Amino acid sequence: MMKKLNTEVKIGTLTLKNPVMPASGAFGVEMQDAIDFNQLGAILPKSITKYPQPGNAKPRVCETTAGMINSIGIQSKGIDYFLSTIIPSFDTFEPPLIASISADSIEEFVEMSTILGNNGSVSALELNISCPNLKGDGSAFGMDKSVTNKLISEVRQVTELPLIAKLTPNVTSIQEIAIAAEKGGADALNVANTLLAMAIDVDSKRPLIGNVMGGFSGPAVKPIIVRMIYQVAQVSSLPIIGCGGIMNGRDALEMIIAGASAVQVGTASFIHPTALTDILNEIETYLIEHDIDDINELVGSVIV
Amino acid sequence: MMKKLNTEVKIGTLTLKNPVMPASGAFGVEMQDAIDFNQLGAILPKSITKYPQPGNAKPRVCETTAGMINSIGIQSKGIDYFLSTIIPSFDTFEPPLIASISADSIEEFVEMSTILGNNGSVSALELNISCPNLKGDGSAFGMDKSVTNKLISEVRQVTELPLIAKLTPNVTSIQEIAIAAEKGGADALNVANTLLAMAIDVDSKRPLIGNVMGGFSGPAVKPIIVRMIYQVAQVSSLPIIGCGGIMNGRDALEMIIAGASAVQVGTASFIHPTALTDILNEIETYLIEHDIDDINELVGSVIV
Amino acid sequence: MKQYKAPVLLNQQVSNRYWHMIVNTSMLDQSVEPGQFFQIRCADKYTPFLRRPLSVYRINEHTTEFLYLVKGKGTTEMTTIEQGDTIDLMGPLGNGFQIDSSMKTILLVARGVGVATLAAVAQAAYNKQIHCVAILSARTKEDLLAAEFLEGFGADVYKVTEEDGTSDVTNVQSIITNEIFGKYKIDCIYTCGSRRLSKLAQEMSTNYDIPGQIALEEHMGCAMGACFACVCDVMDGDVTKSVRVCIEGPVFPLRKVVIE
Amino acid sequence: MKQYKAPVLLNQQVSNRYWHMIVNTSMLDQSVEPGQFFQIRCADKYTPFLRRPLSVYRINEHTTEFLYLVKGKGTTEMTTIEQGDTIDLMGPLGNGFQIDSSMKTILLVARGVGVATLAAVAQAAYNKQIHCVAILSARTKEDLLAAEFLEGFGADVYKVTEEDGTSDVTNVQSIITNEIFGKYKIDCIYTCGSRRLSKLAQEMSTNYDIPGQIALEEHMGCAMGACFACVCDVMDGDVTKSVRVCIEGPVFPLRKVVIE
Ligand SMILES: Cc1cc2nc3c(=O)[nH]c(=O)nc-3n(C[C@H](O)[C@H](O)[C@H](O)COP(=O)(O)OP(=O)(O)OC[C@H]3O[C@@H](n4cnc5c(N)ncnc54)[C@H](O)[C@@H]3O)c2cc1C
Ligand SMILES: Cc1cc2nc3c(=O)[nH]c(=O)nc-3n(C[C@H](O)[C@H](O)[C@H](O)COP(=O)(O)OP(=O)(O)OC[C@H]3O[C@@H](n4cnc5c(N)ncnc54)[C@H](O)[C@@H]3O)c2cc1C
Ligand SMILES: Cc1cc2nc3c(=O)[nH]c(=O)nc-3n(C[C@H](O)[C@H](O)[C@H](O)COP(=O)(O)O)c2cc1C
Ligand SMILES: Cc1cc2nc3c(=O)[nH]c(=O)nc-3n(C[C@H](O)[C@H](O)[C@H](O)COP(=O)(O)O)c2cc1C
Ligand code: FES
Ligand code: FES
Repeated sequence: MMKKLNTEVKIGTLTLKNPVMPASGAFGVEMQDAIDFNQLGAILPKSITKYPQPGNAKPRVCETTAGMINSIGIQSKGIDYFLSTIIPSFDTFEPPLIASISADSIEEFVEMSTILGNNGSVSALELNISCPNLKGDGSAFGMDKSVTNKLISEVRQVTELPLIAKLTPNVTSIQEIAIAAEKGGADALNVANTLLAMAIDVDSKRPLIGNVMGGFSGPAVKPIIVRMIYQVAQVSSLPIIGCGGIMNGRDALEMIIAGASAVQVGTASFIHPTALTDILNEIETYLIEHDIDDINELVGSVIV
Repeated sequence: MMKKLNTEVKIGTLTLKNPVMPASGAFGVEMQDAIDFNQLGAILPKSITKYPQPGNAKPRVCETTAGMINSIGIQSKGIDYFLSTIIPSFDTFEPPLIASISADSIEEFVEMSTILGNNGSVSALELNISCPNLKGDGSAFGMDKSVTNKLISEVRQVTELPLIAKLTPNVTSIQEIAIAAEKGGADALNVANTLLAMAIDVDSKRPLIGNVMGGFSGPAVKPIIVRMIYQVAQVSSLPIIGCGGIMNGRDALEMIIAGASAVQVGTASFIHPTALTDILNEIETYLIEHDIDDINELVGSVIV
Repeated sequence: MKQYKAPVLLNQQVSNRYWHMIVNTSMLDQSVEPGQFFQIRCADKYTPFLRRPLSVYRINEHTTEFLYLVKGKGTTEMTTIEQGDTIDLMGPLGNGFQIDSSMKTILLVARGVGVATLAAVAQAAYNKQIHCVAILSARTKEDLLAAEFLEGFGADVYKVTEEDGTSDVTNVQSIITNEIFGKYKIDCIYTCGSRRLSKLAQEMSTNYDIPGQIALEEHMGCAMGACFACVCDVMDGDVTKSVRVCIEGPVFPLRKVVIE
Repeated sequence: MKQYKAPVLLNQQVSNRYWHMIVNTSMLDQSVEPGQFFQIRCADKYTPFLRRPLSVYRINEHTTEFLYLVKGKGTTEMTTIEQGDTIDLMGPLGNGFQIDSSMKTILLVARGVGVATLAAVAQAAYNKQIHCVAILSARTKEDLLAAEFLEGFGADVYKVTEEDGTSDVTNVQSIITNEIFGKYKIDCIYTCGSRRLSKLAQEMSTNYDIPGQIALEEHMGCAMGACFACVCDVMDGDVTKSVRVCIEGPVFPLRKVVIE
């Protein structure tokens, strides 16, 4: 007799029916042709900014060995468009919608969180405190523990929704930032955003990205992210969402075993448009083959 | 008529006949079967410690997508063996010998630099302030700017030899550390050592490296290293040695164009035993094809 | 849009820098239009990492053909694919050209491999009994591809090359205004493959009040409208608007695009 | 030691989990000894990234043969190599077995794919008119490879498997002490492929004062002695000494190795 497989995981007060969701910026309503959104653990559109923003110079993507660099620059039509158009476009799908917020100041994060926190269609907020594409040569809020702590604490005041802090991997100690976010009141930690990177065409001597530097994603970065998930899991009791370089079910499982309760998949969808649901299927197959009833048993189960 | 190609570069007071040298830990006298050492810009044996050291648990290497993780743990027979056996084993080769020092304390760095600085066969010292395999969960001297500054300043007092600070990429701001090393009196900056990383076998749930975490190298990491070279070149006037992920001549040129005066090649030799000399040949071919007489024209020539 | 493993029926070098590939696409559950493209996985490796966009060159009942320029890592890998192998492609993607049956004569202005994209237009026009006039521009005569293919569809083909010193914009302009506009009433201009020729086509379209369509190329990430890698600007009345080439294009009204 | 692209003459599945490859190594400028190995680049990709060590299975005048277990990414890729392709290998590496012509009878104790390594010993022994006795251990009878190959060289082969319930150490021990030692005077024991059998062979070697040699396996980085990835411990008198399997091994005196 088949036992019932539990793939439900919790992100703060939010229950996801499975741990697989898209990574912000690599997912849009347009992808419903490729995959069945109702199979996803959550829906997570691209980070939005308060005001419309044009995005960065082109080329905005380039490839590297087993990875890619992007510098889209959070091209966004602003929060009003998000409320009026993006959110409703996902209305017919079951999975909870997580809104990813990108802002230029703590005040703006607070302001946007207030608005989105009061929108009944939004189930959780992901605070993108780690986008390396902002002005200031790739620096980000999430590079400083006190800024991180302050930012999360202030947002915490204005909303009851689960708050996911999306950390940057471009730091000396991700544990320090994780602890700061936890103390600030985050409900979950996304480990992590892209690594700041650069590539140059040696013939033209020009950077392959219009904005010179950009965020590095794809399978190349996975070992760094797995390490960070493991490190964060040692110091924080918050659920971790693993993100960076997942291409298949085994990659996702590796992050779960390292300490992640859920995973996000970005770049993989560019290579395999059905990556999200394929990964979910591969995880389920693994659970069955390894006779594991509940995915939560796997979380952080690495034997060191 | 063929113009004369200049491939000479300077690392402090040390002149290298070309910019290609091995990376510490991925080179040994045993490799003379595979390549002609006399073609190298410099010779750079594995980091040595003061006392013999056994190294880490096995497995000590594993592969990842387009890269590898190692945690050798500076297995070393100590400085006496280095002086009595390793240095003489390179005596018959022309390129200058750079000694890489790894130590547990500033005092030990000073002590070893004094000894090696007075050895006539050693032409420069590389201070490995960045090895992520030491105790303390991957932390390293080079993660802190004041420690870096103090370490280099103190070593500076005891030797006239060119000092290369090998920086760690596992930091929030490599520029800050670079400046600290420059102010401390470094003559050159190696950008960079390995990235701290981890991989887990999802079937056994065990880390693929005996020591749990290790240093990540190979082509996967190159975009991060290129970015750091570019960033360091913006804030420091010291010559930079680019290191991390070079597999071929174009990769080396990318780092040179980003700002490196010389390059080190490690992992590539494991895949192609003749990588070091192949890379040198490819660089020379590029210079000829692009009608560049002097490699120094290329250094930092990226057009942004 | 779906992802498929399609059998390769032919992959053959047709000139110094160009290759021609025919794949069996009988499994497609949707028709393919001229101007649409596929995202090709050039090799089953992570280097080259991203898929490559190639527009359809010829559209047949059970097969789709590509004409591609060997440029970098991805297209170089593609040349190693052999008949009998399968190729991983996703598509058809984007919006194709509009080819209105009421038109009599259309003008194609193609540079280099842009002809791959416009060849499919010539084929569709032929089927709709629309006459094609085409200017094909290339570096060398050897690179002037698909001329016979267009002629086979009854097109009048004008060839210009650097080699012959005939490909400068002024000469192309004079061919269009003096020879072509003299002989034919052009109902629509279609262009692809060159910034300079597109600007010229845009001017012609405006000055002579002829509608036009252009297929744009931008570096792509997702090719599904999600990532905003492939944006370009079009005019929406007086304001510029950012659009995604992969999903809102690659074909746009010629007069609206902001050619950089 | 050099790097070569060697033509593959055969690459064929020989049982459920094992494959056999023959490569043309006539370009080698150095002879190959039993126990030596090559570092194989399983595919021209960065994933799998590292080379894989495979010891020589048979050594012929112009060709070298490998017998390999399909285990993970690298060996799985190897199975896609076809006759006529080339394979990138570097070697021969390491120190081989010593097979002294003065010996009369030797004992081979091989588990699983360890037989690949010891088959070359049997071949060399035959050429030196040394008689071989071999214990081959495997999970299943199907995995008992190379038995006929060894018998072809006149070896007496004892087969034990889990399938038959004959492969436990006690049974192997009794075969050695009761049957083999009863029949032959063994001049040297050679072993490879199993920690448990190696321990047994080590005990036999000590208790019966028979010299022995063992081929070890460790994960490798450089395979050139530079990186210290592949170390293991051997006894140097009373002290343990760390040695590199790639360059100081893979063959070591059986009694000296510290079997973990
Ligand atoms: C909608 C569309 C249709 C196209 N149709 C054709 C066609 O039918 N035949 C043909 O030969 N070419 C066509 N191209 C151009 C083709 O996509 C590029 O030549 C190809 O991607 C180059 O890849 P590469 O690996 O050879 O070069 P690389 O230099 O290795 O490419 C590196 C990266 O840059 C991107 N890139 C480079 N040039 C272009 C370009 N012109 N447009 C978009 N991305 C680019 C690649 O996709 C890749 O991501 C089309 C492009 C688009 C956008
Ligand atoms: C000197 C020597 C000789 C060998 N000779 C043979 C032989 O003749 N036939 C044969 O089938 N096998 C042999 N092996 C074992 C063989 O190298 C491994 O089975 C193979 O590397 C596994 O690679 P994979 O890609 O299938 O597995 P994966 O699990 O993908 O390998 C991952 C990594 O672990 C390493 N690894 C895994 N198992 C071993 C192992 N047992 N020894 C060393 N590294 C390992 C791989 O090289 C690779 O770096 C030998 C090993 C050594 C050291
Ligand atoms: C094209 C692109 C756009 C992205 N945009 C965003 C974004 O708007 N907000 C954000 O938090 N992360 C963004 N990311 C980062 C991803 O969400 C994810 O953290 C990263 O790509 C690593 O995961 P992956 O390797 O699975 O892609 C973007 C990534 C890519 C590739
Ligand atoms: C097996 C191995 C051992 C290493 N040992 C050392 C070492 O002893 N000292 C050191 O400074 N760096 C060491 N490194 C790091 C390399 O010198 C180099 O910084 C890194 O591998 C990145 O370069 P690569 O991608 O060209 O290998 C080691 C790297 C490898 C792969
Ligand atoms: S390529 Fe991603 S939106 Fe067009
Ligand atoms: S594998 Fe590098 S020393 Fe043996």
